[in-house]
Amino acid sequence: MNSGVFKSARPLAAAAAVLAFSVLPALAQETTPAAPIMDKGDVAWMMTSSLLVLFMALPGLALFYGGLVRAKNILSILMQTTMIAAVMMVVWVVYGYSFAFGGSDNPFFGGFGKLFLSGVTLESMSATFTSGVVIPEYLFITFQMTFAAITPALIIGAFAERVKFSAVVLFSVLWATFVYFPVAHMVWDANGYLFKMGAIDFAGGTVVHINAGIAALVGCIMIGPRKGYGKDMMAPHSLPLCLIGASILWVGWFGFNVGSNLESNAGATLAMINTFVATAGAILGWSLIETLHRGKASMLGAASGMIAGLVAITPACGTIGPVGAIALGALASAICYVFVSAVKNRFGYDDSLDVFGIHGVGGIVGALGTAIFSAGALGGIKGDDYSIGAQFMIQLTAVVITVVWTGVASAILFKIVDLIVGLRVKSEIETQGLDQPTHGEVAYHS
Amino acid sequence: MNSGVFKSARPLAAAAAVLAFSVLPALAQETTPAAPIMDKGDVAWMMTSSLLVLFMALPGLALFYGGLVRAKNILSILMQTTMIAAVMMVVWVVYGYSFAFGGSDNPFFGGFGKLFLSGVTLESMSATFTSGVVIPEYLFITFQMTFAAITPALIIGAFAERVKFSAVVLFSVLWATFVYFPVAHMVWDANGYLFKMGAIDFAGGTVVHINAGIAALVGCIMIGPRKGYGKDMMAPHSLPLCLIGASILWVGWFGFNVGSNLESNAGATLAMINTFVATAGAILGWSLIETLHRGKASMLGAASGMIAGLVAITPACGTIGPVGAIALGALASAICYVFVSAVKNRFGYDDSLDVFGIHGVGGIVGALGTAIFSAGALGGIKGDDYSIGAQFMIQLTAVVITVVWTGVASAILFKIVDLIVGLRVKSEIETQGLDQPTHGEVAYHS
Amino acid sequence: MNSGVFKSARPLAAAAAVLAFSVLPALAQETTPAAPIMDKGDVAWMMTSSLLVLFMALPGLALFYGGLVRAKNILSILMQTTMIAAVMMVVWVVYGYSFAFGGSDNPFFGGFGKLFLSGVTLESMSATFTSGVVIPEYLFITFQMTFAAITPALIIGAFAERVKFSAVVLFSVLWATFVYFPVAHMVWDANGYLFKMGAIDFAGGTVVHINAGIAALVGCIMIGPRKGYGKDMMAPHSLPLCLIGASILWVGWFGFNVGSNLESNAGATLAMINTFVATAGAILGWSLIETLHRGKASMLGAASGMIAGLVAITPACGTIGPVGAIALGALASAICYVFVSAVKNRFGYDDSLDVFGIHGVGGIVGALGTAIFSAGALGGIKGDDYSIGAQFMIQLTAVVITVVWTGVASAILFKIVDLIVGLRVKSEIETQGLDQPTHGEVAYHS
Amino acid sequence: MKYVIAVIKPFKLEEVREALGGLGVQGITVTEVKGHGRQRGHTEFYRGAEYTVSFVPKVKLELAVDEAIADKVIEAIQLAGQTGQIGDGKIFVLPLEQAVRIRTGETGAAAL
Amino acid sequence: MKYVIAVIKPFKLEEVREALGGLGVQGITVTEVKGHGRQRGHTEFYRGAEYTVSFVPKVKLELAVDEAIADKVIEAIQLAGQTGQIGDGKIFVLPLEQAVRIRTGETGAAAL
Amino acid sequence: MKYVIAVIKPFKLEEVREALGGLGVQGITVTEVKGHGRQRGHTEFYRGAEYTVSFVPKVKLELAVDEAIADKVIEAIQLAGQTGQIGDGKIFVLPLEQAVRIRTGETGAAAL
Ligand SMILES: Nc1ncnc2c1ncn2[C@@H]1O[C@H](COP(=O)(O)OP(=O)(O)O)[C@@H](O)[C@H]1O
Ligand SMILES: Nc1ncnc2c1ncn2[C@@H]1O[C@H](COP(=O)(O)OP(=O)(O)O)[C@@H](O)[C@H]1O
Ligand SMILES: Nc1ncnc2c1ncn2[C@@H]1O[C@H](COP(=O)(O)OP(=O)(O)O)[C@@H](O)[C@H]1O
Repeated sequence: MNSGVFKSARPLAAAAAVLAFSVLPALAQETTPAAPIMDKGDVAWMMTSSLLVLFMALPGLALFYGGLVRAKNILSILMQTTMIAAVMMVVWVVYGYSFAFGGSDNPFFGGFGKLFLSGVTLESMSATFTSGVVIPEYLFITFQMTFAAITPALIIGAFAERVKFSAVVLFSVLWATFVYFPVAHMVWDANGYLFKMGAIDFAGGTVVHINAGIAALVGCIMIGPRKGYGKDMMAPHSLPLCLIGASILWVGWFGFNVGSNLESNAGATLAMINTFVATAGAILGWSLIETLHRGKASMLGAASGMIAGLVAITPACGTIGPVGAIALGALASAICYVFVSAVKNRFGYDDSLDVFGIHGVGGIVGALGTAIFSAGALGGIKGDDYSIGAQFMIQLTAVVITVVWTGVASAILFKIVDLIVGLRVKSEIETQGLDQPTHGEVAYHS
Repeated sequence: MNSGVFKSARPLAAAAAVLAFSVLPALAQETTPAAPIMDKGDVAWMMTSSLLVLFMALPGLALFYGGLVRAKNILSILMQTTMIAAVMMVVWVVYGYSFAFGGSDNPFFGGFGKLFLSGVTLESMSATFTSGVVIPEYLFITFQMTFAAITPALIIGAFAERVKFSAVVLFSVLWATFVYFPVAHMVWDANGYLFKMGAIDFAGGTVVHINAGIAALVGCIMIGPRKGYGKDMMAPHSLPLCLIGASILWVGWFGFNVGSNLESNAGATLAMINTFVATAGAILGWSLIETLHRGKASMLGAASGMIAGLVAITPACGTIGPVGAIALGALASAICYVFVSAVKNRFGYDDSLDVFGIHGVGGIVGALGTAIFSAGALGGIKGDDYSIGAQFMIQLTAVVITVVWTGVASAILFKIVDLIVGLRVKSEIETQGLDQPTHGEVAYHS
Repeated sequence: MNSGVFKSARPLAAAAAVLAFSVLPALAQETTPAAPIMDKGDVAWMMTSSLLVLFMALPGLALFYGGLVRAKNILSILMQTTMIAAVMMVVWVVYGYSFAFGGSDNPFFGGFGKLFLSGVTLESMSATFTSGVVIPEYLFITFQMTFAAITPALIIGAFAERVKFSAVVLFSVLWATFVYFPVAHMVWDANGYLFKMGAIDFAGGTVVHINAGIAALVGCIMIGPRKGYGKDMMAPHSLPLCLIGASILWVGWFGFNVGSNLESNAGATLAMINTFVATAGAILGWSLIETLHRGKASMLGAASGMIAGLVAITPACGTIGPVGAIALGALASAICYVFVSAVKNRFGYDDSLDVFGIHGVGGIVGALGTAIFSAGALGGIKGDDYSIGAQFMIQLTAVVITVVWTGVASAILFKIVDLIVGLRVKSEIETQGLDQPTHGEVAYHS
Repeated sequence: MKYVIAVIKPFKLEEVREALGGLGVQGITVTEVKGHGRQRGHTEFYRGAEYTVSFVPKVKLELAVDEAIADKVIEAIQLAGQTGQIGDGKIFVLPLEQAVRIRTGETGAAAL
Repeated sequence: MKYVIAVIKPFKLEEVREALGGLGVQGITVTEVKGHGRQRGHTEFYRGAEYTVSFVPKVKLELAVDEAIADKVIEAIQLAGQTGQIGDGKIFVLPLEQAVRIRTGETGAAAL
Repeated sequence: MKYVIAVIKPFKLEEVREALGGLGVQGITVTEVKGHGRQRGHTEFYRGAEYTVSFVPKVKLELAVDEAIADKVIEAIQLAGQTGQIGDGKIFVLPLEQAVRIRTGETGAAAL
């Protein structure tokens, strides 16, 4: 994955994103290489990575968000996350994989070639970044499927506690179709628009976090703030659940970031150490700022820093060094902190669980910071011919394109969903909590 | 494992289930192959798989069940699960492994050859499905041990909130000895009765889920319904705990299903994608049916569908295709839904956490569905010489044999346990909750 | 890792602990071996192991401890664990790795050679126990970093519910610097003092558990008992959280123990089965003793046995057999039980979450038991030239040195921290609970 | 008007509510409480620590009733709440001077 | 002195407290309770099981007040607690014979 | 008979119960409540949001006692519950007209 991203980082890597080697001679025509190698160690790691990303969604993200809402709404969060993951997996098999990686040479669309995974067999292989090294295509499909399953679920935190269940499900499918699959194709496919531009996005900061963060902002503005927002007590109903979720996100994120290396090699271990220490730096950063600003470091602050750091290191983890990673994490925390604690209150939008404030903002910090910290002089792996300024402009362009694409498209899709099923529950339901009216259940009994 | 299952699926696979290659020349006499290969990637994946199955039991299953009972009984569930896992691991080392895989050529019994793991050393290797590829025998023992540890724990959900702790422990040991080990031998050992019959059971739908599901039904009927059943409020005390458990079961189930491939190769990745999407299909299925039937999709419903899908895909994951997997998952949800919400109420047995309704019924749907969806025409990997009808009859026979064996034996064992220690706690204890009287603890304090 | 430990266990293993093969010819001078081999299966397993150890800390340990305190203090535990992990990761990159494994030939100190990981690149490799087999140095650094991150967090359980947050953070950094890094160097580095002595400590029972357990005892004595200790009700506020934590510790501990093998081979699988069954033996042991002593087996008892067994098997898992492991686990439970339920009350120290009673005592039982059960006659892998008595004396010496070092140094460091920021919160804060006054948050709302 | 306070065993709540419903009494306010009385509590062990819990979970009912039916209400609670075993609880009757329905502002018996 | 007990909708608590604050009434004790009355509960489904929950979450306020302001207090609660929809709750007034401030031992109106 | 209601600091419960036990008073019903009074609450922060919590956790005791010992009971609670710091709580005494023991049907002082 992320071949485009990686092209400049590792000149030896095959540019090809996903090739099916179902018939080996076919390949031989082009390069007469040795037979492509499928290493069982790569397969083991990529299978583990796929599970880790599932683990991020369920129960990771579900708990992280679920702990933050009031007890009367937790089931709605858990259910929305579960349902989005399930729907996206089915959609992925039916047309998502094809739309993103279906093999067309259009820069925005993967085509209809692999609807229902047609043509994929036990023998189909996908390329990695090392020439001649492949993994089973079923594995590539699975790994990518987990990304598609979690991304729309990130968005729901912004309008938690008031959105209609049917609206969430419908929006997710539409958004995946018109935003996620195209952007994934643009960034990760060898023919993709941003891929060709040379943007560095190791594990999907643009596709996943900026994409979801901006959609979240648009959504919470269009749906409007929660009843009683800014007046009623809306403290998280269970911070322990929230920390369980955040910790699982951290552990699972290694599937996301390190798995994006597609191979179990030294490059993977660099992505790993960076994903550890950027997060550590971000936790420290957030807690320090909070201590300076408020006199106390909160556990929710540490958890928020954790996520901010993970978001920021996502595009950068393959090309920067550990010391740079610590700095990038801390920087992301500082900037996200400002958005979450000042900008949001200033503008009055109710991004309930700070999806924009952390995923959107952290994603942008990460995308731009990648340009800076990838430089060899700052501990990155880029050599002498690397220009921070030039790369920064490429990263900025990728960010702007993504922000505009997802911003405009999300606004249109929210409007459509509003017209079809309505975005928001009735006021009495919001007061009572979404769980019983929408799902017929109550989370806690004695 | 599951060699028998796989024989027709992959004709190249070695039929041998577990061979110890402690002296390599010994092997050379038979086939003069190259020295057997132990690939570190296989070892890495199988170690990961073993942990995933442990994770399913603790805390996965414990929480899934624990969240569903009332707060006064949660510790009893957590404790029963923990204790069963611990007892079974010790029993496995002492005689379980030998009874199941001890090397005898009896079709129902593995013999006494490996009591206390005698003869197993760092050099002992077990065969996989690929000729010449082996894994350390300690690893095969460990992987299989985790299956033995979780299976009896599945049963306890059927008579939760009223069973005696001592009865659970005693029953589990007896049941493992007289039901689980023999059935495991029958299905998974090269000399096993069902193995030779040609039943397809990739990861143990018969041995684990049908086996446990039927024992559960027998148990809950013999123990009788909970006091106040059908009258008192018995809502789950914590659905969030329940979803954490269900999600961990999903994640861990990949150890179960994909690990059953014994190798980290393309076949494993097919089992993996199927385990993803069947579950997704089942979640959607259950939620859709619930929406049609009741007007609301519940989170517990989604979690129930999740488990039903996982159960159903267990035997099928190695031989069907992803689209078939989605269909099989949805089908399992539909049928389990009927049992859980109509059949149970109609007949009045109190299968408290729906072990029969989901594991038993889902297991049977999976076993029979495997025959159908394995056909190449339906996306499976079986070729032209495959007959759905013939395979269906084999699967049905395997199901019937298992149902009868476990049904009869379980009834006898429950009776014996009743005579020795009694199955059910005193009425006052049931009212008070099992936790304090049985374990001297209360789950929650302020 | 643990080369020293392993030297006698596997004579073939390379003694070298951490060598950077950045320039391959440099190595050629010594042995003219074939080019060192980095196997992707090893990398896959070691990456997984690193994540498992992170998972132990967050959320494993955090929940295990967090569930045991009163609701008003849970966030303080979660926050301390998170903050220690984050701080230690940053410290590790800055100077910890260098102090422990910086390449100096001093027996107590690794030197300043690798401050800020200087000189480490994508090409740097670290040796394993098999000659010619290497793993990326970034991976070795990461794996070891997770050990450094969790160890100081173990200590905090002893003085939970009354210690100052700033004191915990400051103490952790000092303790890591003056106790953990030196002891890690002594035990694991090829030039380390205890390494050369021939002590067997497969996965760090000395460095991690005895080290932390003794520091914990010193800490809780110096800080004094909780207000109302022995009088007020201080029951765990959530045993389910505690069991989630304990189970995650069990699962994660395989990263700890099996990862310490550095390779994904048969030796790893022995460490794995031992880590399974010793824990099972310990669970049974604790529950049995409790049943005999009190008439009831408690869930907290089973969880405590789980941890005691894991601690005890840590040094032993590479050199003993599964039956010995069961016995060692049961033995550890028996002895820990005495400390936790009798010795503690007798002497009146308030080791709140029994860090000394389980990690300290269990660690010592494990270190000494390793000498016994490693003997071939008792199922271990040691040959005829092995002397239990001689090894026992070596183990005892290693234990005594560690106890004295950590005991004295910890006392001095606690004193220093007391002088700088104070160890204990004000009495009113202790009554109110640490969460709101220290972190500005309350764990649970409705 | 009388203000009746009853402390009962938690699992008797539904039966008592039904008995009151039988008398036409609908308005009830229920609180989860802990009781101390003749009924002993229990002992809990957590590793080395043993705690004696002297309080037992109970449910408290409060209902404002018209003088006329007070006796029937008391009798109904007493009968439905009884198990005959220690810890069945108590009924207390206090004088009630005024009652107001918040929704309508109605007062007195009309508000009950 | 009067002992005023009010059962209100939970989300009205803050408004009622402010209204009382406006009258200079500070001392209040609040309990989370479940109410049964005209307002219907709801139905919950858990797989095959359907439960009708007849109790609705409410908040109970207790406040001891001087005779002189009792009427104003009642009025304030009634106004602030009102939504006009069923289930708004009740106010009950009981006679209060004595009040003691634990900290100082003060009694009577001085203790309120 | 008197119905005594006392609001105290939670960590004082055990001491107060013992003091009452010393007087031979066994029957008590306890509720976890939140109090508002002179004692200030606290402030909580959750990312951008700051909440002022004006209620403080308290424990409410209810006990029906015989007229004869009412004063001693009040005194015992006041002494045992006192810390001297703001927020120690209040004791309220209401008239009690009737008491019934559910188990036996006994009434009046015999039921206490
Ligand atoms: N004098 C009292 N005042 C308030 N509550 C009481 C009083 N006596 C008993 N109770 C409540 O009634 C419950 C049952 O009382 P107990 O003495 O245990 O049983 P019994 O009434 O059957 O003798 C107690 O747990 C307590 O909640
Ligand atoms: N007679 C009563 N005694 C005690 N509590 C009552 C009584 N009547 C009503 N309540 C309380 O007031 C709440 C609201 O009453 P309800 O009848 O639902 O609404 P409304 O007063 O608007 O008609 C109930 O849930 C219950 O808690
Ligand atoms: N008038 C009152 N009515 C009901 N409860 C009261 C009243 N005044 C005080 N309380 C209760 O007593 C508690 C302590 O009161 P507070 O004014 O804080 O302290 P102090 O009595 O020491 O001045 C309050 O939190 C509240 O629960």
